Amino acid sequence: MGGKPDSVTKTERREPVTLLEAISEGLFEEMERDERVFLMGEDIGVYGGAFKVTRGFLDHFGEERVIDTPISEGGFTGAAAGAAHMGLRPVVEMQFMDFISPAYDVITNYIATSLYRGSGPLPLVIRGPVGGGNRGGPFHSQNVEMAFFHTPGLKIVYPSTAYDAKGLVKAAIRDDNPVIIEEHKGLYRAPFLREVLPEDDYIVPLGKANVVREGSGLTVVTYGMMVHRSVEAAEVLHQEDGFEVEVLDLRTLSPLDDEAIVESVKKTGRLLVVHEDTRTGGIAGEIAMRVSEKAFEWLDAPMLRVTAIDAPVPYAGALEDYFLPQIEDIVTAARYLAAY
Amino acid sequence: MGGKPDSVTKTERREPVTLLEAISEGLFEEMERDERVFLMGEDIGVYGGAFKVTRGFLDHFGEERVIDTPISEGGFTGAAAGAAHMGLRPVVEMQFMDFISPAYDVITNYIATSLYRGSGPLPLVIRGPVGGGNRGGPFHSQNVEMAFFHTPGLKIVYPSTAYDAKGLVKAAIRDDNPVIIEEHKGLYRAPFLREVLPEDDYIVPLGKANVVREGSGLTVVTYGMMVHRSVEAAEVLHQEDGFEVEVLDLRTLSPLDDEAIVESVKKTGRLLVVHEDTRTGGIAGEIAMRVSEKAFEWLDAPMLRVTAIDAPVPYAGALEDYFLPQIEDIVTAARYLAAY
Amino acid sequence: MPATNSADGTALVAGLTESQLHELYYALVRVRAAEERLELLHKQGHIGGGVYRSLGQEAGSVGAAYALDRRSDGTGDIIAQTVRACGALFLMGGEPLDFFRQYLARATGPTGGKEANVHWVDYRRGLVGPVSPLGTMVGVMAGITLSFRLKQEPRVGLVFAGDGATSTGAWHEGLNFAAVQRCPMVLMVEANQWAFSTPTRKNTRLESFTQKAAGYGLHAESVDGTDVLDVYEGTKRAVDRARAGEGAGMVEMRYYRLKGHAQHDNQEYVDPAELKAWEERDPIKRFGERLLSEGWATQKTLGALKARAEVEVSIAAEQAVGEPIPDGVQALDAVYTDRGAKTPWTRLETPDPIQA
Amino acid sequence: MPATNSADGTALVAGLTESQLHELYYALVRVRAAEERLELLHKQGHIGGGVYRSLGQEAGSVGAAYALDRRSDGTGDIIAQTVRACGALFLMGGEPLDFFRQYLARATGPTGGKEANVHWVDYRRGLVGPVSPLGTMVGVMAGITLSFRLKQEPRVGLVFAGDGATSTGAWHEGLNFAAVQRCPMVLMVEANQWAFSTPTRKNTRLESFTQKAAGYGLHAESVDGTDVLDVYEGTKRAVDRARAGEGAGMVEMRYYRLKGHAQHDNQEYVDPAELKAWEERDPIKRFGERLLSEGWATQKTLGALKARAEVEVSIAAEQAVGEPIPDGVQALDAVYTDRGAKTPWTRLETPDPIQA
Ligand SMILES: Cc1ncc(C[n+]2csc(CCOP(=O)(O)OP(=O)(O)O)c2C)c(N)n1
Ligand SMILES: Cc1ncc(C[n+]2csc(CCOP(=O)(O)OP(=O)(O)O)c2C)c(N)n1
Ligand SMILES: [Mg+2]
Ligand SMILES: [Mg+2]
Repeated sequence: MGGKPDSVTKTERREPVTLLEAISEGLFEEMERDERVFLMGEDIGVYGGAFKVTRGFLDHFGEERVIDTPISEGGFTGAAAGAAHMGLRPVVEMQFMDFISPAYDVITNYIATSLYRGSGPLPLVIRGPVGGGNRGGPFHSQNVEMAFFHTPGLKIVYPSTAYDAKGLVKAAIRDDNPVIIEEHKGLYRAPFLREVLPEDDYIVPLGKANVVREGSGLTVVTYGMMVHRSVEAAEVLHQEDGFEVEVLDLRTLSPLDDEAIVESVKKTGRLLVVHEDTRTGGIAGEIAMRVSEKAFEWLDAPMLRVTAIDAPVPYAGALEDYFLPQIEDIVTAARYLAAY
Repeated sequence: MGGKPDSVTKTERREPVTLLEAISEGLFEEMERDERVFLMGEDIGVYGGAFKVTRGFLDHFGEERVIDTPISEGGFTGAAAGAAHMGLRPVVEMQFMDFISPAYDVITNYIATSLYRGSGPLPLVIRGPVGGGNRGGPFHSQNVEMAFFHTPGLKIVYPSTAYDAKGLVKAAIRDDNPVIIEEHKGLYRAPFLREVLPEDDYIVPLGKANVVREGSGLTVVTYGMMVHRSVEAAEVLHQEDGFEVEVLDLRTLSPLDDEAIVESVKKTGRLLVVHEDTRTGGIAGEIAMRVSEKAFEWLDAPMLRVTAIDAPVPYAGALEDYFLPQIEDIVTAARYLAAY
Repeated sequence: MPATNSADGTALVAGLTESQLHELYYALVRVRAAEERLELLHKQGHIGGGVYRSLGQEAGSVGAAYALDRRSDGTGDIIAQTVRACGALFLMGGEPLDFFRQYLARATGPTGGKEANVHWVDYRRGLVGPVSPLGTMVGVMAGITLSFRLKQEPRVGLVFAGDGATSTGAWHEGLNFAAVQRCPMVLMVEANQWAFSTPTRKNTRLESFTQKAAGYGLHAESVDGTDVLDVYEGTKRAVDRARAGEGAGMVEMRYYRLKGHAQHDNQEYVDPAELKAWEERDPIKRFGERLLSEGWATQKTLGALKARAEVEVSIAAEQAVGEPIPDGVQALDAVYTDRGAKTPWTRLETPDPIQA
Repeated sequence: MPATNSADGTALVAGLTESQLHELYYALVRVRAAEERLELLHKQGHIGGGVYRSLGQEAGSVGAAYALDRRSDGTGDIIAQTVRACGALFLMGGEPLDFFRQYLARATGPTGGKEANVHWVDYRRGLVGPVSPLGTMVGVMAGITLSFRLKQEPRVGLVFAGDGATSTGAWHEGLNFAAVQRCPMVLMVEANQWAFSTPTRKNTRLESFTQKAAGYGLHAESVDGTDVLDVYEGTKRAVDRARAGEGAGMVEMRYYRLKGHAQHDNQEYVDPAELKAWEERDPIKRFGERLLSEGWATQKTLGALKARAEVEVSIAAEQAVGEPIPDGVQALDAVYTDRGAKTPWTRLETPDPIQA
């Protein structure tokens, strides 16, 4: 077997890693730690995956632990479930998360219900690239959280930093429940996210949000790419308005860390949810309902949201930019709430 | 060809019809009116469908307009889309709506995006039985609205009365967009829903909610089976508490009639959403967000919800009853809000 | 116990000894007795959900499972049963008691009332109950048997699926995965000529399901599903190949669904003459007659086996009827390994969501 | 125009006249020129999304589409193209100009920048562009051609799909539907031996895709995908059968993907010797040499055809480059026939959601 691929030794060498490399390291370390962990997906072997997350893994771990599958997301996800029944811990890659759709049936009906139906815990990770801004058009740009958020039994993770990505991947693989990990393509190699990670075997626990910026005037609840847009907006508001925005990065979407949300809203009295996903039926709704249930008396202004528009993701740059939530949208909404 | 089946001549004969018969009549009349309308699904021909909605249709309309398909929800839904491209107006039956899952990919990625992708309007109806209370277990009891509510381009309809069912089915078939119709099994033959329908060719427009009970103390937004539980709860509150609940039946879930919701909430100052579907990620969230956006200042109490618990639908009667929202839950929630 | 010759005698047919043949007969009459009892319980109003029979198909499931290495410690072969493969379920070690508990939604049953009928799982006995969406279990079994190959365990997995289920995408993707990955899996096509009310010719245009096997590069057997020995032998060949590392295979069992799809279906759509012809080929009658005519069993033995099966089934049914149903609140359990669902706040003593 | 003998000459080969053979050659060199130009535009930074080539597969798509009844009034045959069937797209009447507009995301393109590459639809010319999820178009084309049968129109539909796509459930369900419903559909299997970096043996265990056809009860042809005449003849047989009411069919086109999956793929994983061998079988070179050696064309004619194609392509590319991109706000249009998406309130002049 080949040695460790360079792409997973940066932390050892105390070099900064991108979010993508952090994911590679997380996967690699878990495979080293636990021989029950194995990978399946399209073109993950020789090619190393469409985004090269598993580059070099085939050489190191061999064909039995890095399995190139036929193009059949439903079939190989079902097979992953079967392998998990028998004590293995499969990690499945969707080439683009948009292509998780053919596996919708097996994920929601079979995998999510396994424990409840008495067929045992189902440790299984499904991961892959999501998100827009890459001119990928309607089928290479989707965010898929709302296809699964509604289904009891699933966990959903959406990291926004290299540190979190590695820690969440490792926690997801160790979790005894099925976990979906959404990895934003626009963050994969974003230079500003490069960081030197701790050398120790850390995890980031599932289900815990993270306050990435403290503030007392407004709570922005967000995740993924929008964490960074929100922080930039917060910076503008700090500079130009002297208004302090608290930015909460959910990190895990399901289960939702409503305690953290409620705690922050109780402090600021104002809530803005920002998500890249389309508006209607997005996660902002659930968050609003929970805050209404648990912190209504603390609200000093309407709960609002900044999101993509209710449309498929268009291809052309100008259309996609219009489609996606922009920093100015967040600033506008925050100013509106500040003045409320 | 055979004559009109008895089950679709009751209105002609001025006899009361069940919700199921109302649907049959709606389908039948549209097929008579417009020869482009045809049906596809499993066992809809000789057998007349698992719930006999299309009993006698095969004899009357023949094999070319009542097509028994192989067990392949994705395949025949895709085929329906193709036929719609060529000017036909297919109506597809899912034997149980739970089995729409294998068609999730083609519905969300192909059908919902057709117009946007420049491939033209896609008049297509997907209908079938949903809902719990029948001891159907996890795969014959689901409500599927939240699998599709999030997808721009789809409409979703969920009737609660015979009158609405017929009118919505007819409106859906005439609509130029893909429409999903959820038909609650528990309402199909419910005796209390039998009514004599108008003889004229009426429709119930998509996108319009209906105030089924007026009241000034609390707005209950609901749909499907829960309309009736909510009305019963309202009756209890009227009798025992002298508290007047307004019950709004959404009828169409997508597009959501937020005007009607907001209008009612502005009157009552209190909102309770009741849905049979599971809690997290249910439609209550979107409603709460919209009300917060548009009527925050009118709210005198937290927006709350009564829903099924976050679990698969269990089989045993006692478990399923616990799982489902009950009248007492609505009464309890309403009393809490009344006293707030 | 591997289904090879037992120590107590010589092989009479298909490599099976007299006691093994009697065991097969017992398995056949037991599943029939269990399902007849089930029907009765249904008529008596004990059962909330759907009730399914495998009448006419018992030899298929019994013969197939008999070809397996059946153990109860989680190291043997494994099956994914269907409602038409109830005979296999019992033969693997699934208890008639649990069968009744499942249908009766008893708290004591393997799923505690959360799931119904044969939808239950017992990895130790090699049972992986299905979900309803058809075709799903083919992919799942592909993965189960992939793990056998990866872990170099000499185990085989049998996945039962109806002829109607062959039309599903899940079936195709699962079978292709198993073929490409050379999984030790055998797909049992239950070719009972109906999918609910839909005849096979409306589900596919081919003549025999073995024609499908070629499209996946698979070896296939076609067996007379009303002849328990033919099923046993054909399945055994396929299972042996799979165990020997030759990859996945397929067995088509040709028979006929003699009852409606479920209790609520009176199968008006079936041609009575065709039904009659197939009723003549009742697998239990056929096997019984063969046992007698070859001198492998006496009328008395068969009568005793049947009586024993009926007693076993009867005791199980009565016990299940007397057992408790679950507490509603158990609906909350086991949604995640680390948490269940939340109790609705409207059912708490202090119905205050702000304090909840 | 039906692709039978034209009036201006006698058939030379495969029932085709000299001018038809030249037309075929023109179609081949045009698609190659268009894609080469596309690559250039990509290198120049004009294109945001993925860029695909059909190098080595041009004869497949051109030969196939040439077997169709091609019209521009919505009454002819219909295809669902893929990125590897660009030659068919043009032959059906899809404009190189629209091709460039699509890749360049121009407002003037058939999807106004909402979709990319060959994903466009023109029912009048018989073009139904695909979506990305593989296999989907098989079911869609089954339905399109079902409508031909129901309306008794003598039309045929051709759906192109890669060899990798054969593994999808959508492919299986769609093809089976077409088979059972005897739809006048022909499935063109683009057997280019790769699915991205995955070789065929990891997608299926069979030797030839015609083996899959049997599993659906379908007639199948296998053609040399580098020989435009062989493709034409094989497809024509399948199309004729379909038009004659004999139901669906399949044609396997055997060839090789000579470039990476898309521009970003340098196909390191391909054996250079294998690639070299297939490069020798360049379909344009082969057809050109045949035309010359048989005396069906002169070097000069071929040169002129190529030059004409290059000019046509060049004009189209330049025009497209000069055209406008869409206005962002157009992202709101056409979500429903009766309404678009809402403008984000943060972009309105009065950013007051309560008033909005
Ligand atoms: C994906 C899916 N669609 C529809 C159904 C509803 N359904 C349950 S059983 C059945 C017929 C199954 O026929 P077959 O596979 O031949 O099995 P058999 O009942 O004949 O044993 C159908 C359509 C289902 N369970 N799953
Ligand atoms: C359902 C689905 N899964 C994954 C992909 C990503 N993907 C795009 S093209 C491709 C390879 C396709 O191979 P093949 O069908 O042989 O076509 P070719 O590119 O060789 O023409 C893959 C995996 C997809 N488009 N759809
Ligand atoms: Mg069957
Ligand atoms: Mg290919």
